[in-house]
Amino acid sequence: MVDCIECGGELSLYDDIEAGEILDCSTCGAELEVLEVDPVEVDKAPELQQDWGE
Amino acid sequence: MVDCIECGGELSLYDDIEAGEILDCSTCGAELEVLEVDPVEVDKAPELQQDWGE
Amino acid sequence: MGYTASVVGASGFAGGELCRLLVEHPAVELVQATSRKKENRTLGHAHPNLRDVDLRFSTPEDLASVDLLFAATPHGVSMAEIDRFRDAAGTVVDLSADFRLPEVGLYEEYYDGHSRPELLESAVYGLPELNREALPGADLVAAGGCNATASILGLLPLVVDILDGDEQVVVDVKVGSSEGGTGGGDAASHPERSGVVRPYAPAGHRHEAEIAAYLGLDVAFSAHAVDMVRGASATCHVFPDEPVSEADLWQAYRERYEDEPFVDLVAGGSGVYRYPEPKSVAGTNRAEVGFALDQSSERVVVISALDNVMKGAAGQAVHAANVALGIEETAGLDARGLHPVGSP
Amino acid sequence: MGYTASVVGASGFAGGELCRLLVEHPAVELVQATSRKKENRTLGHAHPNLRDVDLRFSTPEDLASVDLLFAATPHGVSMAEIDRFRDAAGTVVDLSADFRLPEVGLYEEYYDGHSRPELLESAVYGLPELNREALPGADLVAAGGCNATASILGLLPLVVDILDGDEQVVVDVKVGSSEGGTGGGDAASHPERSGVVRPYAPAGHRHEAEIAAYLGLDVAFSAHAVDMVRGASATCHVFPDEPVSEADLWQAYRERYEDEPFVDLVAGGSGVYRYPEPKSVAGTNRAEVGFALDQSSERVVVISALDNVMKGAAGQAVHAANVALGIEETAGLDARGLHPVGSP
Amino acid sequence: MGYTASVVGASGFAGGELCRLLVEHPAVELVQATSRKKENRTLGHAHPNLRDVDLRFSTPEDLASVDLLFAATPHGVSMAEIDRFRDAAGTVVDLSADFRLPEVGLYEEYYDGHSRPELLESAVYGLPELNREALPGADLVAAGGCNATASILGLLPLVVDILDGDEQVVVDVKVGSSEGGTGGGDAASHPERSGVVRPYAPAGHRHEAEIAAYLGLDVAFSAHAVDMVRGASATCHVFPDEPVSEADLWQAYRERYEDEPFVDLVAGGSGVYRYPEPKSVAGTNRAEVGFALDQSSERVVVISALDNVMKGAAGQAVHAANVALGIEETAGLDARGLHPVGSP
Amino acid sequence: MGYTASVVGASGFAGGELCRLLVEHPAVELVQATSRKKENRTLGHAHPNLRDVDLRFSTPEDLASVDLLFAATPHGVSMAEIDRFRDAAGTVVDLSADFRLPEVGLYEEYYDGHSRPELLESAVYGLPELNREALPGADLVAAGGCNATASILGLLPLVVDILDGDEQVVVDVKVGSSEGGTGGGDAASHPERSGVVRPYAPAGHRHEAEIAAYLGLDVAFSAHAVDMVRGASATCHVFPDEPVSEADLWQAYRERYEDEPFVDLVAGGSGVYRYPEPKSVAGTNRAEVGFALDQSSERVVVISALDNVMKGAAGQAVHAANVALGIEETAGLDARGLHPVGSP
Ligand SMILES: NC(=O)c1ccc[n+]([C@@H]2O[C@H](COP(=O)([O-])OP(=O)(O)OC[C@H]3O[C@@H](n4cnc5c(N)ncnc54)[C@H](OP(=O)(O)O)[C@@H]3O)[C@@H](O)[C@H]2O)c1
Ligand SMILES: NC(=O)c1ccc[n+]([C@@H]2O[C@H](COP(=O)([O-])OP(=O)(O)OC[C@H]3O[C@@H](n4cnc5c(N)ncnc54)[C@H](OP(=O)(O)O)[C@@H]3O)[C@@H](O)[C@H]2O)c1
Ligand SMILES: NC(=O)c1ccc[n+]([C@@H]2O[C@H](COP(=O)([O-])OP(=O)(O)OC[C@H]3O[C@@H](n4cnc5c(N)ncnc54)[C@H](OP(=O)(O)O)[C@@H]3O)[C@@H](O)[C@H]2O)c1
Ligand SMILES: NC(=O)c1ccc[n+]([C@@H]2O[C@H](COP(=O)([O-])OP(=O)(O)OC[C@H]3O[C@@H](n4cnc5c(N)ncnc54)[C@H](OP(=O)(O)O)[C@@H]3O)[C@@H](O)[C@H]2O)c1
Ligand SMILES: [Zn+2]
Ligand SMILES: [Zn+2]
Repeated sequence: MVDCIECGGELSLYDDIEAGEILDCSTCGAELEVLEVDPVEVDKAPELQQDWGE
Repeated sequence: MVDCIECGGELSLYDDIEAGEILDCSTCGAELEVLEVDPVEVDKAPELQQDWGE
Repeated sequence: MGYTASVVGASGFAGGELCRLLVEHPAVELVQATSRKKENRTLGHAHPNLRDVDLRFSTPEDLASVDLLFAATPHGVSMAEIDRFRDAAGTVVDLSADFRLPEVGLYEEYYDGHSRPELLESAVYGLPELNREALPGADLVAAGGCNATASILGLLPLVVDILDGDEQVVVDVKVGSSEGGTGGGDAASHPERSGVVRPYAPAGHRHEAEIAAYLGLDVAFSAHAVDMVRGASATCHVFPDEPVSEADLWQAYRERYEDEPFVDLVAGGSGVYRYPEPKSVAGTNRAEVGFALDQSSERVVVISALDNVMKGAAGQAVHAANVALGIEETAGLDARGLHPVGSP
Repeated sequence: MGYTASVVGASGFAGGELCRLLVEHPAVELVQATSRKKENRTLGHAHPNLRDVDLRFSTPEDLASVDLLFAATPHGVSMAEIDRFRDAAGTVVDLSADFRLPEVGLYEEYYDGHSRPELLESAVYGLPELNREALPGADLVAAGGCNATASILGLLPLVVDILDGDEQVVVDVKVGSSEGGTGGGDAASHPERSGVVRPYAPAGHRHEAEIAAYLGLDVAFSAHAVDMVRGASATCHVFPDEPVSEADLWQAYRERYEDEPFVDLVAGGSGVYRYPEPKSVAGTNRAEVGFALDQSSERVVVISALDNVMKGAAGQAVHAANVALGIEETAGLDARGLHPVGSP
Repeated sequence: MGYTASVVGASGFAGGELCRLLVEHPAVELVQATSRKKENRTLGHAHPNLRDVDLRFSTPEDLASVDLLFAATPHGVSMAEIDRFRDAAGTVVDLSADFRLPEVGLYEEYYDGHSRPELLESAVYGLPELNREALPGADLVAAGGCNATASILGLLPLVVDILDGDEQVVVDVKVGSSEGGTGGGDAASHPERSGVVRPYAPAGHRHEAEIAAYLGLDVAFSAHAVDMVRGASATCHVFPDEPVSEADLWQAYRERYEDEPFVDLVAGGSGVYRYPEPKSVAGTNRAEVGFALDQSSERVVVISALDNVMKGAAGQAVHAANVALGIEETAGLDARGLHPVGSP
Repeated sequence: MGYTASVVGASGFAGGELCRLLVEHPAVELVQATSRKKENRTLGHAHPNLRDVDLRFSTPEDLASVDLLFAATPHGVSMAEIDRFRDAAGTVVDLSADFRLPEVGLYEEYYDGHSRPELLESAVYGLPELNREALPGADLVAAGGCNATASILGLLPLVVDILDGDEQVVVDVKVGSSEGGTGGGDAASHPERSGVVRPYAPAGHRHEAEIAAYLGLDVAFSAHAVDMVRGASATCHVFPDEPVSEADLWQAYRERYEDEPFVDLVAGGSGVYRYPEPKSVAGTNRAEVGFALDQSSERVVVISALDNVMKGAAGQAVHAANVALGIEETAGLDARGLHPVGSP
């Protein structure tokens, strides 16, 4: 278990998680990159600007 | 318990039902007039034409 | 929690609805939900109503071994993947059209052919109101199409009790935008799709084949897109050879549907809601069925309404799975509709 | 500015639309607009699009002497007031059903009878596409009903060229909420009326009489309320005795409508808008008509779409008045539709 | 089934929703539902989603003796009838504004005065997130207003942790048509109410009083009607005296709402649903709360969304009753939202 | 027919609207309409309301030599193509943001930089109500953004007459789906976009820069998507340093807008339409502006409403071109709105 570095919420993970994968936080939606897996360490992923509807 | 004379569905009644009251059938929506109460007997109520939205 | 289940195509509309149903199902546990494009993301990323569910999309390449697999993928995927699906699960419920029609000839006429015709015979059509007896123990179930389901439920009592099968029947359907799935293109964009009464496939619709196959009745079918998200409403204009009475109709419909847990008769009366309406059943597995009789033209007008994503897809699939596995039929499917409600 | 005009019932939807058309009409001047409930208020009080118009509602008790009087009042008012209307104006165009049907018997069957049956024969049905020759000089014009207009425009070329009149025809109509007028009651409230596909009068609709009277064709008619404000769309399912070809159909429709200023043929093709849709013609006096052919069932599916308040009411009434008075037919009626547009 | 309950005003929107919740509530039995206009009719006559419920409306003149009475009547009725309500039930939960404000002065300023001011002090404001400790054992509960609830839930963590109370706060609310109840009049008719962004009470709204009373914060409030049926969304523009960071905000919001069963934090990220939206929570008792930080202007933009008939009325009332009676807080309130969904 | 014109980006929403306006414009002839994807197709293929127009899309590679070129292309295209545009036409009106801001620094802050900064100074901001004097003879006009236009029109009289420029101003905007153009992606699909109150860019919106640049006022801006297709409504919450009176406000607004052909003051009164509403002006080049005064909080609430595709884009562009070329200002722009109307 690891906390989201954006909002502090608990991140749900899965078993075969690998470094480099991108996860989203279910609270704040932040896109997080998996840096290390044992223990899991994440950082904010480089942002993909998605401009919808503007 | 009495059946609706329009659709044959079971009519829900209530305790202090009185002759002359109007009931609706929950299946077909028919408006029924209570003719007798013991036992309950109903007939179709004189129709109130409700023309909605036309 | 007797059974484990997977949903393939879980990021779609029907797949998302399956997940919603399964996470609350008393006898089933959702263990896998696939999406290729949203792999590793939470279910809530695609479906905001599932933000609390602790599960991430995984790839359909690696299928977990489960009791029950739902395939909510576009037409063609299930035929291609059916062996992998059956290896992964003892019971497969397919929501696509791939195994719905009983004969390969119909696929050749209405679709682009079929790559696994040998499976058509053993696949069981998943509409319990029509096919309840055939479902227990089925290992390949094909849930009915939403428009076909609305039409079949409306016409079934007539076919059983009143019609010969050679009568003229027109089925005029109105559907919401979720029927097109998540990837609708230009025509599905909000500016183009709002406020429409848009005929699509006014003639020659594929659902005619499904209706004919299961009712033994040729219908003249047309579908129209209207401004709602969920919902399908079928108005069936039926011209019996002999005049029928309201009493005949009530008897036929009551007999057929009295004991059905998910079919409600709604016809006439007073008030605002006199006939079946999709918004009354949106979000539920219920179908409403009603009728009116046109004296002069000796026509029966049958109206049926359902939620295309529920009774027309995910709800029907879970219902069929319940029957197939011997679970209580209504398990996980007892949600009630809302009032008032806009266009859910 | 040759002609002066009054609108009785100007606070209603059809009446407001008449005012909108007349204040821009090159050959007509609007001099009176009545409302009992809004007497002395500005037109803009009821109709925000008319805020700049310098006219106030006046009582229908005192009718100005004008050339042209439009009655946009509920069924029954025109029959009661017709003498006063004709005293006030040389030409009366009635938008209600009061003078639409050619025979008193039909009023007795479909309505509550008629108090001025002797006028029915001389009243001229106001749909120019059907009745252009009879309109010049007419002093009592009865504009067609909106659903009947949509149905008649869809079926007319078939009736003229292809059908005998004894064929099975189903007309399945979808309409917007403005059809109910301003005083709709509970069922017309936004929470109840939003998102619906609501059958109303699924059988035995009054418009059947109007269609039968003017097309000589019995149709099995059903109407459904859908979520739009303006618009009526009719899908006519027609079963000709003999098979017809697409070429036959194109010829019949082109011949009939080629020179019609307000009817557009729209059928097939690619893109988002392939068939008639009410939102394409909303706010205009145009009707779109198209068709599709169903080989297997030998059915012609005709689709027509119009704006119920315009081509189905006020626009048709002005069109008929133009023809009756010998004004350029399209005067005041050349507005173009919008794209994109929601549900106008 | 520990408790019996009545709903006064059960034919209305909030009352119908109470009935929907109570017929499924595991610890409460609905025994009476009143309507004067629909006396003797089935609940399904007014609420199509309750057609299967075996109960008829009865007159509010004869109140059954129950444990719990919900009053879902217009402003003014509860003050007039409160003694009869309290005679009938040990616990009264009022959904109107009658007992919401703590001081009679506020009723004199914002409403038409109060006939039972002596009860205001003992009435308990029913929003559990604000007032959970005061609810157990309360015998008169006043559920919060829907717009006030949305605003309070959005601002509460800021008020507790970050603001002084003298900051500039603008609350700009967008609401659906069900907020107006069943008897909306002309402005609530579908043609007039569709597609609007309609300011109503842009200044001086009554909900300002409720927000000020319970948050100790003066807000500048405006409400707008938009085209949905259920839903209220508040955008609060807050200008803290000192700059705040995203981390400060997350901490304040998480601390306050982490353990709240009915409040979800939703803020930012990717995908379609990044911030609170009423359609995600429609039909549920959930509120979504989120925020964004505007560096340049040193503004916090807080967004909250809920279903006005549920968390903003009936759901909150049942939640408060659960707490008042010591029932499991979430009992009867665990419905999940839908996706996709139009405008429920 | 003094002037010839081209529209680049004619298959888009703003470009289609330009075509609609130009084919009816009394002093301009549309000679070219470009689309790369729909090259050689009729205008009616993209825009059903233009089916009668005898013109086909051509490639933007070959620009005809005309008097007037409208560029209705996405951000970035005009900067890249400006030399070709100016070679093709003496007057270029750009609808994108490319030449709207007066300084390159703002492009670096809010956009991705600018490739032709030297043109910014000579480009003329195209909102006639703000900049009428600068337009005659302009050869590069940058039409204002739709949200900025709504905000500027609402605030301009206050800025001119009442405010210092350092007041707190919150601008809360609600917009329709056509603002996103034709290529909206997932979030713009009908199932996801229907029924929303969806915050997008709640903080840090690009339109803040445009408003600040032209009003000299920093505003705290947030925009929300709501369920309509056309329309933008801005609610500006303004806190003047000194209390103002209703009379001050009326004077400021009347003075500024009395003679403006396309701005209507709408504030208060009775009836259904009391304040500005986008649906009242949909399809027109009109803006409605109104206000309410909040005594207690010393806040002015200004509301403005317009059609984003018209006054917020194509209509404003044609208006600006009329002024630039010395044509009658209102030429081609006199369409009136509709009533009733849903969500056009
Ligand atoms: N919508 C309805 O009302 C309705 C009603 C009745 C039946 N159905 C049937 O249900 C099925 C799904 O419909 P829908 O509306 O939910 O469609 P949808 O929203 O487009 O969803 C399709 C799903 O399938 C996945 N998918 C697509 N290609 C795939 C492949 N080759 N392998 C694995 N997964 C694939 C997609 O996710 P990824 O691409 O990310 O993997 C997505 O999750 C269709 O067969 C449809 O006919 C739908
Ligand atoms: N709406 C449509 O789509 C449509 C289409 C085709 C035909 N029509 C026909 O057009 C007519 C008007 O329809 P509508 O939808 O515009 O109805 P509406 O909105 O209800 O308007 C009715 C108008 O008639 C006035 N009125 C009512 N009773 C009157 C009386 N006794 N004497 C004088 N004025 C009276 C009303 O104003 P006051 O009560 O203030 O006087 C109001 O201005 C109807 O006959 C309808 O069938 C309507
Ligand atoms: N709608 C919302 O979103 C919302 C949100 C928060 C709070 N509320 C509050 O909840 C209450 C009800 O609102 P609503 O929207 O449900 O209103 P509604 O739809 O108009 O319903 C009002 C109900 O009260 C009954 N009623 C009216 N006068 C009565 C009287 N004198 N005695 C007994 N019953 C009476 C009506 O039925 P009969 O006339 O047939 O008896 C009806 O059942 C209001 O106080 C409202 O402020 C509503
Ligand atoms: N929609 C509004 O409410 C609104 C309001 C104010 C301002 N605007 C501005 O108006 C412009 C157009 O907006 P819209 O909503 O109409 O967008 P849209 O619907 O997406 O249309 C864009 C048009 O530009 C064309 N196009 C795209 N890339 C091009 C290129 N590289 N060269 C030439 N043509 C190209 C497209 O056609 P092909 O790709 O087929 O060539 C299409 O015709 C934008 O700058 C927008 O910011 C729009
Ligand atoms: Zn997070
Ligand atoms: Zn019955």
